[in-house]
Amino acid sequence: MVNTATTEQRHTVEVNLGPQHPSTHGVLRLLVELDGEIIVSCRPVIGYLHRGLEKMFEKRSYKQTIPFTDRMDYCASLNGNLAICQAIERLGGLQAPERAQYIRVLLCELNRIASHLVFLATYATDIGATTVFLYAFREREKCLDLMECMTGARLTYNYVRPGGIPQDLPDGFENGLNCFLDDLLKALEENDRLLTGNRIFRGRLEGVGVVSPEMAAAYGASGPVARGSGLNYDVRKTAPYEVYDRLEFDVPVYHTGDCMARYLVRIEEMRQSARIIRQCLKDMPAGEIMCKMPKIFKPPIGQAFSRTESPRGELSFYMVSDGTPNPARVHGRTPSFVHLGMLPAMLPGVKIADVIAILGSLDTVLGEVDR
Amino acid sequence: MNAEILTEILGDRLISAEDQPFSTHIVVTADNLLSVCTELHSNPRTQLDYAGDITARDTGKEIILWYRLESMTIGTTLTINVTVPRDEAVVPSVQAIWPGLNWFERECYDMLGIRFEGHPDVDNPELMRILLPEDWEGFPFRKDYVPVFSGNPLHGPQETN
Amino acid sequence: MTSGILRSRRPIRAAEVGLGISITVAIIAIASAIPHLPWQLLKPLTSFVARYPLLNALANAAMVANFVALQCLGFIWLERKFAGWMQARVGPMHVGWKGLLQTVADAVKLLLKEDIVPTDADKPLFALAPYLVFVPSLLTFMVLPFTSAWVGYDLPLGALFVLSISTTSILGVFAAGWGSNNKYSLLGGVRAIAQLLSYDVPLILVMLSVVMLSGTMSLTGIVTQQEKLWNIAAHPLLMIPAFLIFLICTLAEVNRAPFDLPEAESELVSGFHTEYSGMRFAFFFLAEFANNFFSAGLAVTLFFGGWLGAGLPAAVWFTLKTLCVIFLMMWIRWTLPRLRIDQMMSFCWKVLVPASMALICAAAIAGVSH
Amino acid sequence: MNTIQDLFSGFMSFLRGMKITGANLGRDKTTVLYPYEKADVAPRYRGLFVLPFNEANGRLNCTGCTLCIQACPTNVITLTKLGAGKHGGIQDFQMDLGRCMFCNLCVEACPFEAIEMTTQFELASTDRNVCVFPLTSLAQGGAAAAEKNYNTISTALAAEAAEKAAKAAAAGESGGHGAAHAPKEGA
Repeated sequence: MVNTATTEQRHTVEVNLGPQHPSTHGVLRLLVELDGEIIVSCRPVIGYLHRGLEKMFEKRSYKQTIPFTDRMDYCASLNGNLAICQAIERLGGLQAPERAQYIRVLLCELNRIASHLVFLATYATDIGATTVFLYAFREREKCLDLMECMTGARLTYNYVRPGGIPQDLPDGFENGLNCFLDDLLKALEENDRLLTGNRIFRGRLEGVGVVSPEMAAAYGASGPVARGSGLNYDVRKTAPYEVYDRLEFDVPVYHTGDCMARYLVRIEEMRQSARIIRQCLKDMPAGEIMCKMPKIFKPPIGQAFSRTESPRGELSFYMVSDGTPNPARVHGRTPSFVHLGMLPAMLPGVKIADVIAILGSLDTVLGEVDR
Repeated sequence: MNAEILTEILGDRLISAEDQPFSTHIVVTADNLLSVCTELHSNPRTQLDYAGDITARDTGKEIILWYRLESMTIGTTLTINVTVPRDEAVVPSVQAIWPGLNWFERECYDMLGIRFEGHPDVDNPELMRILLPEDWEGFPFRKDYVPVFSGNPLHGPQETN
Repeated sequence: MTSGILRSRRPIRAAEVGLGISITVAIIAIASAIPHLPWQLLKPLTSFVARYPLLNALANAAMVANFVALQCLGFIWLERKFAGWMQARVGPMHVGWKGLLQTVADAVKLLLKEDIVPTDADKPLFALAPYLVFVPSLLTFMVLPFTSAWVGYDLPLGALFVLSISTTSILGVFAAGWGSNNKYSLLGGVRAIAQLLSYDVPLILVMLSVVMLSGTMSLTGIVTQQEKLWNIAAHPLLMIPAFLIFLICTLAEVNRAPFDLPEAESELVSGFHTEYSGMRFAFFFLAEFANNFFSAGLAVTLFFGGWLGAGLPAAVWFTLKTLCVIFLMMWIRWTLPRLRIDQMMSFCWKVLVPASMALICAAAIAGVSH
Repeated sequence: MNTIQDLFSGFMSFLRGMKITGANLGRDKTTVLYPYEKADVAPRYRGLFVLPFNEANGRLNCTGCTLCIQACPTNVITLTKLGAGKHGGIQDFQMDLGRCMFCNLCVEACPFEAIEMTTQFELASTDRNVCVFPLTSLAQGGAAAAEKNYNTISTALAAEAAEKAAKAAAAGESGGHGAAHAPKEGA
């Protein structure tokens, strides 16, 4: 965008936002060229958290890949579990029992709430409203308590297995869940008054970081980023998996494409998730939670592709089997990776404070970007 | 969009086409890839306007690229397989059509050493590297890649003593 | 929480709220007791000191400095406790009784910390900056009337003095930003200059409107003139907007949220004091809290009748009112998000300056009609 | 006029927000003063491992079948077998918790319920060597249990070997065919 002649005239300053910076939410480095407070160009540098997960998958059996997906998107690790398990199920022709599918959906939505609450917390802090951070985490804490009761872990759940789920709902879970959902809806309403309606907050977000629907599509944006730009694209609706086609929920779509739209999509999604969870609790049938699995799982030669709607967007796995107990190739298409790629196009012309607002509104998780 | 429409549109540029449960799958050659993509992006019957995914794998004999593209307007998924030889892995870059695929192409270079002709950073391997450090040698997902083992940082007590 | 599966939460005990209030009251009591201490016992000493003007000045300065440092300790604790309670936390709990000595511990820690000077820093500027920031905020206390008797120096042009002195702290902030040789610091310094200079304009205008109504620039004079009715009650239509503008401007002057742009930690890491550590950092911190207390005290002086009030000793009234204003500032700080630089500037020049101009006109009319 | 309206609505939005933060002053606090008070974790919580001691049999459940080793994605477990067959067990069992990601796969893989996860979560240490847990600290009941396990198994194995030897002797008397294999199996 910028040629050397103008940079020399303008005496721009190059600033490294990150890798250690309070607002990059991980180890992301943004090489930003500044003209005063205004961004001239930006180059994201990633890979600081690269652990070679895809390479590690090749050396491990199918079941052993699951705990590693926890480490990708650590805010919503259940979606990673689900995505890779779906790919494995499709490779091996397995089908999870209906009850397991309901529980998977229930937990994924609970996890979506937890993830969006982290977004709300960190985003408010990025904008400067530190108090919302703790209010959101207060609710998330209850959410994590429930997840802990269910899965045994607070962050890295490793709960979905190819062909079902390992454990059924614990006693008292429904009651606790209902309590939490009531609290959550109250807290969201409170948050609307505290943060969403705040004049400064709106002023900081409205009209900032606008992404047009065409740009969103061309850059492969998904999830709240796409839906904030007016793309009605939700994998849960366009390519329903598990039992999403039986559940009733709305996909919030906002057309302004700015940070506020992305924020509002996420807030509304939490309400919809609560709705889905209530339906799941109501509709869940009794029965098996795990289908029959061979002792050593060797799927036939072939390739499988699964996609799920993670809180950040479309999380898909492409998995190739060569008939051995280990996958020949696993590739994860992670939404944060795609969204970070949009930054060089979004940032030029905005102010430093907006960089933080835009980066926060993409809600990237660096564990997922670098894999 | 299904295999028949694609055969009709692409004609002899297509090696094979079949309908799969979650997508339509076609196979093209590397030479035809750019023209096929341009066509599918602009053709009103396909309208593949959404940048999906690029990945590749090394089978030991050749490298197979896998493209996934979607249409937001029609709501269909298309996957493309392109096979290139291992020692001369060159494909045209499609990041001009879908800028979102820029980073996926960089990742493919990073992991498998595929050269994307027409990519803005193609001649600068340092910029082309994305996840690995700029001075990394070799391409880890190639079957002949030998990892340089620099010691396990989490070794047990047996190794320390 | 009725469900057994969710953990029970820590209920805030009435005792804790009571504790917060009682400690606050204790601070007030100590502050108010100071003028009533048996100072006459020290009369030989004070009369000796009074004979030598330089010694006298030094003694006064030492008292003010100690007072500022001590009240900072108290208010930092208060702020952390209030912030904690507002944020569903409990605040400092471990050092001392209910965390009362936390700030002391932090101060000791800061004193013991390594004093880091970046290699390429402009060393004299870097070293000087904290004092350039701290000294003006200390100086302003000289004219702040705690009671009619307890005022460092009752300057006839007190209001003018306050304005001109507090503005000089910009110099220190920019010296810090420039001297650190850090891009974040520089940006923070630049932001600080833009912000402090802009917000000085409406601040001066608002203070002028009060001065015009009072007919004096002496701060004690402004207070004594409110003997019948506090300013805010005497001219509510005029003074409530004036107080709001004054509050906004002081928030900007002391770099507190929503105007903490010079040190916006989510954007500029820590702004102009990114590179500072140890005691130099403590001086910035001290200056911020001293400024905060002073601004609240000034607001009380201008709008709420200073030490005036029935029943309690004058200094208690003053401290109590100041505490209320400080609490208001804390409350605002922990509620509002941060403004963006252009919004902040346009808010100042497009809203605050015209509004304060209008206030001046209204004050002039009101003054004439008196 | 618009500006004034905007200002007013903005001011009111601040007041609404301040009402909420103010109300939170007196609400329940979420803080758990960690080292002084500990939150109780869920029964399913995946913490430190334990090898349950089977009082009825006087030994640990583990038979040394290595299924957990095969299930583990990060090579946490190393074990030394003690004998084989019906009475087979373990002599030593090490878990390198520095590598463990508490994924529960080993527990699920175990057909004998020989590994369990406890709710103990305070596993941090400043020394990597402390992360390797030997059998004596993993076994439920500590070193005594490990000792008991060893004794029970070795007694059982000895008894088995003796029985086999007796059988072999008997077989040797009758036919002599099984005698060639007997020492091998016993060893």
